[in-house]
Amino acid sequence: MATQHSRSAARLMMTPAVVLLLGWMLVPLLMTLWFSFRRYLPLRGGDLGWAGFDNYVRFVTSSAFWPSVQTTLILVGGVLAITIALGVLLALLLDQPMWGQGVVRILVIAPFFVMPTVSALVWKNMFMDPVNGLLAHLWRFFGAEPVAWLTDVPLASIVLIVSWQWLPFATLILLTAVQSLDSEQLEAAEMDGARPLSRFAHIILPHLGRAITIVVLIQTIFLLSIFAEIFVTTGGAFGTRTLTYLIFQRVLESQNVGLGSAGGVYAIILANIVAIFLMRIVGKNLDR
Amino acid sequence: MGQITLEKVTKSFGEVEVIPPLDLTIEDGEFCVFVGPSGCGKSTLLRLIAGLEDITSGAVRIDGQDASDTPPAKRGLAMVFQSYALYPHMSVRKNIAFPMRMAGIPAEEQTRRIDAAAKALNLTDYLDRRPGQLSGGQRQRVAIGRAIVREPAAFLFDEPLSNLDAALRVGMRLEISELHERLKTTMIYVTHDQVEAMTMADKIVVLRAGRIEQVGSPLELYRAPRNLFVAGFIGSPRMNLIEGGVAQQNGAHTLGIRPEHIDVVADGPWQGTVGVAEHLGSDTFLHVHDTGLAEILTVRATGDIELRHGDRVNLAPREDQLHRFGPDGLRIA
Amino acid sequence: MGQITLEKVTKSFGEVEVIPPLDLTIEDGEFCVFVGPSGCGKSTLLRLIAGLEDITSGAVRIDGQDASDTPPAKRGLAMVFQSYALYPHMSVRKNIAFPMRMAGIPAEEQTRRIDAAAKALNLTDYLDRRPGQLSGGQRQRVAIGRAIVREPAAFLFDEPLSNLDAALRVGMRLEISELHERLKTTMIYVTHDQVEAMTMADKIVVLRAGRIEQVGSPLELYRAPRNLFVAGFIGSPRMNLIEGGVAQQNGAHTLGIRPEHIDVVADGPWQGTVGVAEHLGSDTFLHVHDTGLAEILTVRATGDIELRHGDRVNLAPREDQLHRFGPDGLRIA
Amino acid sequence: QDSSITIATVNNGDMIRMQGYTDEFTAETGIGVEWVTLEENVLRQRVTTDITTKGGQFDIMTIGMYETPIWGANGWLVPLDDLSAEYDADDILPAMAGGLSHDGTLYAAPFYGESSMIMYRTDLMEAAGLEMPESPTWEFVREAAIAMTDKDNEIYGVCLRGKAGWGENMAFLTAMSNSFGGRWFDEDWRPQFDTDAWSETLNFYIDLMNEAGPPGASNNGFNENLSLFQQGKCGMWIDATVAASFVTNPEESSVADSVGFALAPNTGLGRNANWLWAWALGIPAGTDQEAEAKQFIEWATSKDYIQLVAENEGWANVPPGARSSLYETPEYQEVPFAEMTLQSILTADPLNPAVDPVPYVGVQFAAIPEFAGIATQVGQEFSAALAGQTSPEEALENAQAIASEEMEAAGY
Amino acid sequence: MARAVKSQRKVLNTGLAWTIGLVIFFPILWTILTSFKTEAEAIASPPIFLNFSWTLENYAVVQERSDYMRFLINSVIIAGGSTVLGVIVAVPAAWSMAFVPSARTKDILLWMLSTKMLPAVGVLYPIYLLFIRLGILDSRVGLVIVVMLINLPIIVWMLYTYFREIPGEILEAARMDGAGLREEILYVLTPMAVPGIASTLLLNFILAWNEAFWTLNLTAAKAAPLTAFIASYSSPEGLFYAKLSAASTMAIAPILILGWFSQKQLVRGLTFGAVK
Ligand SMILES: Nc1ncnc2c1ncn2[C@@H]1O[C@H](COP(=O)(O)OP(=O)(O)OP(=O)(O)O)[C@@H](O)[C@H]1O
Ligand SMILES: Nc1ncnc2c1ncn2[C@@H]1O[C@H](COP(=O)(O)OP(=O)(O)OP(=O)(O)O)[C@@H](O)[C@H]1O
Ligand SMILES: [Mg+2]
Ligand SMILES: [Mg+2]
Repeated sequence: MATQHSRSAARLMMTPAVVLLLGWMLVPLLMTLWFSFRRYLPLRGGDLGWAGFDNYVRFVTSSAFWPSVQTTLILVGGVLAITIALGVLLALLLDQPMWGQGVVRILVIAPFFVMPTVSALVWKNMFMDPVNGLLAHLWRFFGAEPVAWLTDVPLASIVLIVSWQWLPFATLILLTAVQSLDSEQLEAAEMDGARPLSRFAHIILPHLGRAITIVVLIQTIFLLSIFAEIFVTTGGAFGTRTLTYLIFQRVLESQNVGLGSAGGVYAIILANIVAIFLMRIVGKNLDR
Repeated sequence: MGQITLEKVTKSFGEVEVIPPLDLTIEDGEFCVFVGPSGCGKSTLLRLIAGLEDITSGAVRIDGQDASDTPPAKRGLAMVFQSYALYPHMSVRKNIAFPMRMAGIPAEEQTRRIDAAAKALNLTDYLDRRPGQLSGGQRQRVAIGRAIVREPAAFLFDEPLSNLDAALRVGMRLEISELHERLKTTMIYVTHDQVEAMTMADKIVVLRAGRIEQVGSPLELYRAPRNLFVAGFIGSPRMNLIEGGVAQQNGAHTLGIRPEHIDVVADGPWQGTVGVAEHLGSDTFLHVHDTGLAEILTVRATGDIELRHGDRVNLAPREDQLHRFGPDGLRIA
Repeated sequence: MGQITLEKVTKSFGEVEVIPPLDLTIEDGEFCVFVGPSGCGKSTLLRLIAGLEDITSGAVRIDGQDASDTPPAKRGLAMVFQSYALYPHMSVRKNIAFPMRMAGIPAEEQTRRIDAAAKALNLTDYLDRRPGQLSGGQRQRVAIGRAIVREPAAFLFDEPLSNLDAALRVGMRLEISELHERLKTTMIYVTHDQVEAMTMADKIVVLRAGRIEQVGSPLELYRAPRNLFVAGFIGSPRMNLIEGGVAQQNGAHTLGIRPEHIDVVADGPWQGTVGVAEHLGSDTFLHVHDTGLAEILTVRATGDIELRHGDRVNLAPREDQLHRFGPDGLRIA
Repeated sequence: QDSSITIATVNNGDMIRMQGYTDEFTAETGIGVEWVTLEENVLRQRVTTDITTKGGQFDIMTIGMYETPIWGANGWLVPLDDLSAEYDADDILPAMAGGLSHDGTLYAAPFYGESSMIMYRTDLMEAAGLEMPESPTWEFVREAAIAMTDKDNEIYGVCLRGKAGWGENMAFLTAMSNSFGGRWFDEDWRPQFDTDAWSETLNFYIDLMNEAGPPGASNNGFNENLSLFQQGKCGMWIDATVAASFVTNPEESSVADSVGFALAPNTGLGRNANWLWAWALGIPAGTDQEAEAKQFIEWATSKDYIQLVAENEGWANVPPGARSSLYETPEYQEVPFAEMTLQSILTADPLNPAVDPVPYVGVQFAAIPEFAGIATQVGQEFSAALAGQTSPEEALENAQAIASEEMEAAGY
Repeated sequence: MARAVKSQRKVLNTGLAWTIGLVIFFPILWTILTSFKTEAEAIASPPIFLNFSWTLENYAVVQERSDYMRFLINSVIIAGGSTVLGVIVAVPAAWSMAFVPSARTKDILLWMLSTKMLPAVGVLYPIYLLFIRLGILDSRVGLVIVVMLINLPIIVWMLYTYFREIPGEILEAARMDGAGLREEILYVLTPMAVPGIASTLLLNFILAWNEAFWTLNLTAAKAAPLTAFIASYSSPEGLFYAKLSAASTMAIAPILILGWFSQKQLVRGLTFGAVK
């Protein structure tokens, strides 16, 4: 395939995308790095000089730091677990013959189109509100005390909302993967005496490995930067403050850009740890 | 034990009847080959026997027992699929072990059988590879290995060699034949390859559109095709079919003569011009035009004959090898 | 015009030298076939000629002109790919027109050539279909049509028939041969199919691991293979190779005899037991064990011989068809 | 139209109403208006980012009493010291003008102002056999709340803010602590969450809410409480005076005809638990539409505008709390909550909010740049305490730690 | 080619799938329903499902309050522009990676993806300052570029997986047929990848449409899209469920409709090479 000519053409054609992304990465990154070493307090008049590693030290030693890392991981992990588990089941179900498959698929896919802000607003006000929310009505209908979702189980509620938004994505990718499974393989397993559960565990699940990895990768990237859902629902209270949200508070609520930038650098480090970890798996799975 | 009997078996997909009522018995230990043009229902028939499709009516008996409602896993049959259907995420060893694992066979017994199968199939060195790291022939053998360890009543093969290249196919063909010699287990084998059918089968079943056209040993079919369809289908290159005057003189509507039964002679009853002459070294295939008998007459001459494009030839059919067919296409005895 | 010369051409992928220095001349109008085992560099060689890969050193000359640095589009060669590589989004007509469109040939001229090609290839009725709506053989013809209209200096074919089923392959093989008869354009054809190589080639190039083992006409290779590799590679079934006493008596380290040159006789110099007997009707292939000569001796008997597994046979080699090879594997003249 | 100005504004009712009258302004002056309407918190971030970076996106920003003095001190706002005579800047209520000025110069014109007060259900109060004094104590409020609570019928004695945020629960709690003798910082800028006053405040608040508050109160802000009250689920609600017009509006409120008003409670220490706030219009320095922007501000915060709204929508719907003259208008005095609103505003003093002296300006906040960040985090601690996730003592300890940490970092 | 499924099984599947589908869809359905209620009906207890007096008043109010069309047009321009621009930049890059792979191809791909991990809030100030410097605050151009950059990695990846499914032989055939690089991409690759490109366009249109951080923070009046429109409804004084629902419905309706009509293409594109 590759001649000298095509290789240099390839390099040339990669250039715009690479240069743009490099710029998009480097310019803000360098500025963030710069700010992170400055006492940059906009409300006090802006850049007040060199701060050394003060911002870094303050950011990690602040009592909010480790809980926020933990919250981030729980949120990402929780949503991944839910969307993948339910996504696999739903994909298997949707792969079965049924009436109105197309319509069901449309119903399932719909949450993916809803803006995060809208979905957070709708869930918060119309479903999770402990007095007027539909879930409260439902609980009362069954004679139970309504749950104050966003107070009593705030992180779980946010995980629920975010999972609702991302379930369609996981389901669709997994569905196409399920459909690509060679039916002869399932038949072979059947001939080999595997019962449905064994077929699922030994044939279907391993086949979905690659698709699951990709769901994990893409969703993680988006989930690490979840913001609107928290902003609208709890505003970071009750232990729902993720690292992203903490940075937001430092930058925009406390108006301490230096500190926030240091946080940003930490977040990049965290994201990269997660990414390297992920890409190890993905890289392996992509090669398969 | 592995006698398989189909009794008035039919199969419809929705409105379409793919298999009209069909009776067939495959004896224990027999190597039975299904051949027929694409879409004639070979795979469907195999899958009905395997239990992967439900029969619409009739009965499938295995060793006399009605198995029509038995699930595939319980029929005691093993199937080798066209795509091999190996489990890509399992090592060869795990692939072969899978049916035993499902049957709950103890680990030592599994190991024993795997080792035996691997030895028999020359797979010992590859037991820890994944299917993706194997060549076509090796995959084929793994698929067979997976079938063998179950010690099935019969093996079902659906075009198992069609994904292999020509050279490998010859080798694998022999291996399967030898396997059959050794195990003496019933085998049902679907193929659309002439040579495979002829060389491997104890019994060939020729299908067309779900109907059985002829059942018999390879040589029966070669020597006495029951009708034009079978005549044309069995033998390579195809039998030459001649209509018109010459046929009538021989008391037939259509006269069939195989390429290998026409000799190039100095002075014969038929003449023509050589079109393409294919020199294989061992044989020469002549495509002869302008004979006035059929558009092209194919002639096989043994060894290498120095004939080129455009040469005139004289041809003589072997009189005892003529096949006569009536206007209905049936053989005239 | 289309003489192609390779001068000390080498090709390495990274560290691996796939083609060691290689010289070869293909004359104008010649039908040259590359054969060799899988991975020996056939495709690579063809792609070097096409310009789809850069040569590492040496020179490719087309009609004497150094074309080593000419991009593929400028070399005036046409290639037919194994997968045909038709443009799925274009109709047959557009597919065939594409190279002319790229060359900026006027529309009327395009139409004229398309119609001519379609007529020659029996594609006239399909010009408005998409490739997806065509059968394998028709696609093959479109690919050839696309190559023809460019009126190239030479055609390059990379296993063009390997995706077709056996029956179609025979037909297409004939069509390509006829095309060559008609156009008299240089053709380079890669295959691993024995029969294709033997029947189509003016000249066969046998490759092993990037090296040329022998160049010659099909019958030269069949009759006088230069070494054991070519002897084993050309001819189907493979030549029997015998070492030891009998070979030494014949003044050779290894003695070769083709299956078709061993006769089953009532009383012959060699004896053995029949293993598998493959009855094709037209021929019978016997795999004979226990001859004391080689593990298995393959024998081809014309017609159908009533021999079964386990029968004892007497065999006689045709003395004039023995091939003698020295300890270095080279033919002893 | 010759020119056009861009105004960032908050999405509350009075502002939305003003947008409806923009055409009149354009017709009068030929100046077009582009609105950027955002939710309060989003608005605050947007305008803050823009003003600190000199982005120049807006010609007028809607800001509050917290931002104005800080921004004014930084020279980011155009001083509004040259407003026309007919505008009558002296008519602005002194408490409002004071909160929107820096060094005596007005930097933003109040569109409306508010304090907080008790809104209560006269019918429930009566049923409980109690009578609301003009200026109740916290003890009375607790007593009344418990008496009115009927959880089976979803009636809760008192609805208070619980949602975390410096403008949400902290506005309320800071004002409440003022009445308990607490303050944010002492004269040396030392945070005061370790004092008894704060401990009493928080414990009282949490006990009260547990006994007589609605479920999920820790997520309730102004909006949630408003809708609870309108649905008749609250006996009392202590919140912004502007709410009065909503709860007495029969179109929205099911209890419109049985609402009474009282001053925010106290503990007899001389401070009531009411705050002071204004949404005001300011002009970022450096805008090239300064004259037009001023023109708009003069129009929107003028007496004429009040008149305009009164004519079209009735006196109850005019923007309250900004001008003295409004409270002298006889028609407005008819409005049931007018008087109590004015009284509440008058009892709040941004310069002396607490019982003890403080180094900062602001009743329910301290007008220093760090405040919003600290208070929001403190608010989250208190909200968690209300939800029962931490004890009040822990919450106060954390609050003290957060505040000390941040103040130290800020160099106080 | 499974066995004929027992119709009992099919009934069960259908019932289960519809139930789950409706549960998942319910929040959206409820929002749409609520948008046609009066405020009082919206918070009625017990909740009213269908027998309320359908009214369009909420839509009228929302429209009066904010000029919906302006936001809509901005959304369309930003989402459409960034997607198209992204594809134009990404096609050559994806071509290179798919057809002239080198040892670093996968690294580059994953690196591109990693640029998406930069926390947006952390770089808000830098980007804001940059935009002021460039004078593209509150301009559609600025947003088109930013949103394009945000989605570029995803676009490249999707196209890459698509292109990899196209046999290289076809491009080689084009080269043999005399096509230059430009013709190869324009006449052969792109048309062959049309389904893939279409689904890439769709998915990224949706992602761009829903991008809420930059579109909110870098716009004021002129370029504000629907994400800014909805930001003014998040917490008005009083909980106006019906109006909130109307505004929400208006914000998601266009993309919902687009998504539904094109879900086949979308689904095909959503594989990210998950299916080999
Ligand atoms: N699940 C199905 N639904 C409907 N028709 C089917 C189904 N499976 C097979 N058929 C039809 O039944 C007929 C027989 O198919 P079958 O696969 O058995 O043919 P075959 O002989 O194996 O052909 P080939 O040589 O191409 O594999 C065909 O006409 C096919 O279209
Ligand atoms: N791009 C490449 N990079 C590295 N090695 C390559 C590349 N292309 C081919 N090779 C190696 O070069 C050798 C020759 O390959 P080539 O495809 O020419 O074989 P071939 O004779 O055409 O085989 P086949 O009959 O299987 O098509 C093989 O060992 C192959 O692995
Ligand atoms: Mg089949
Ligand atoms: Mg090759």
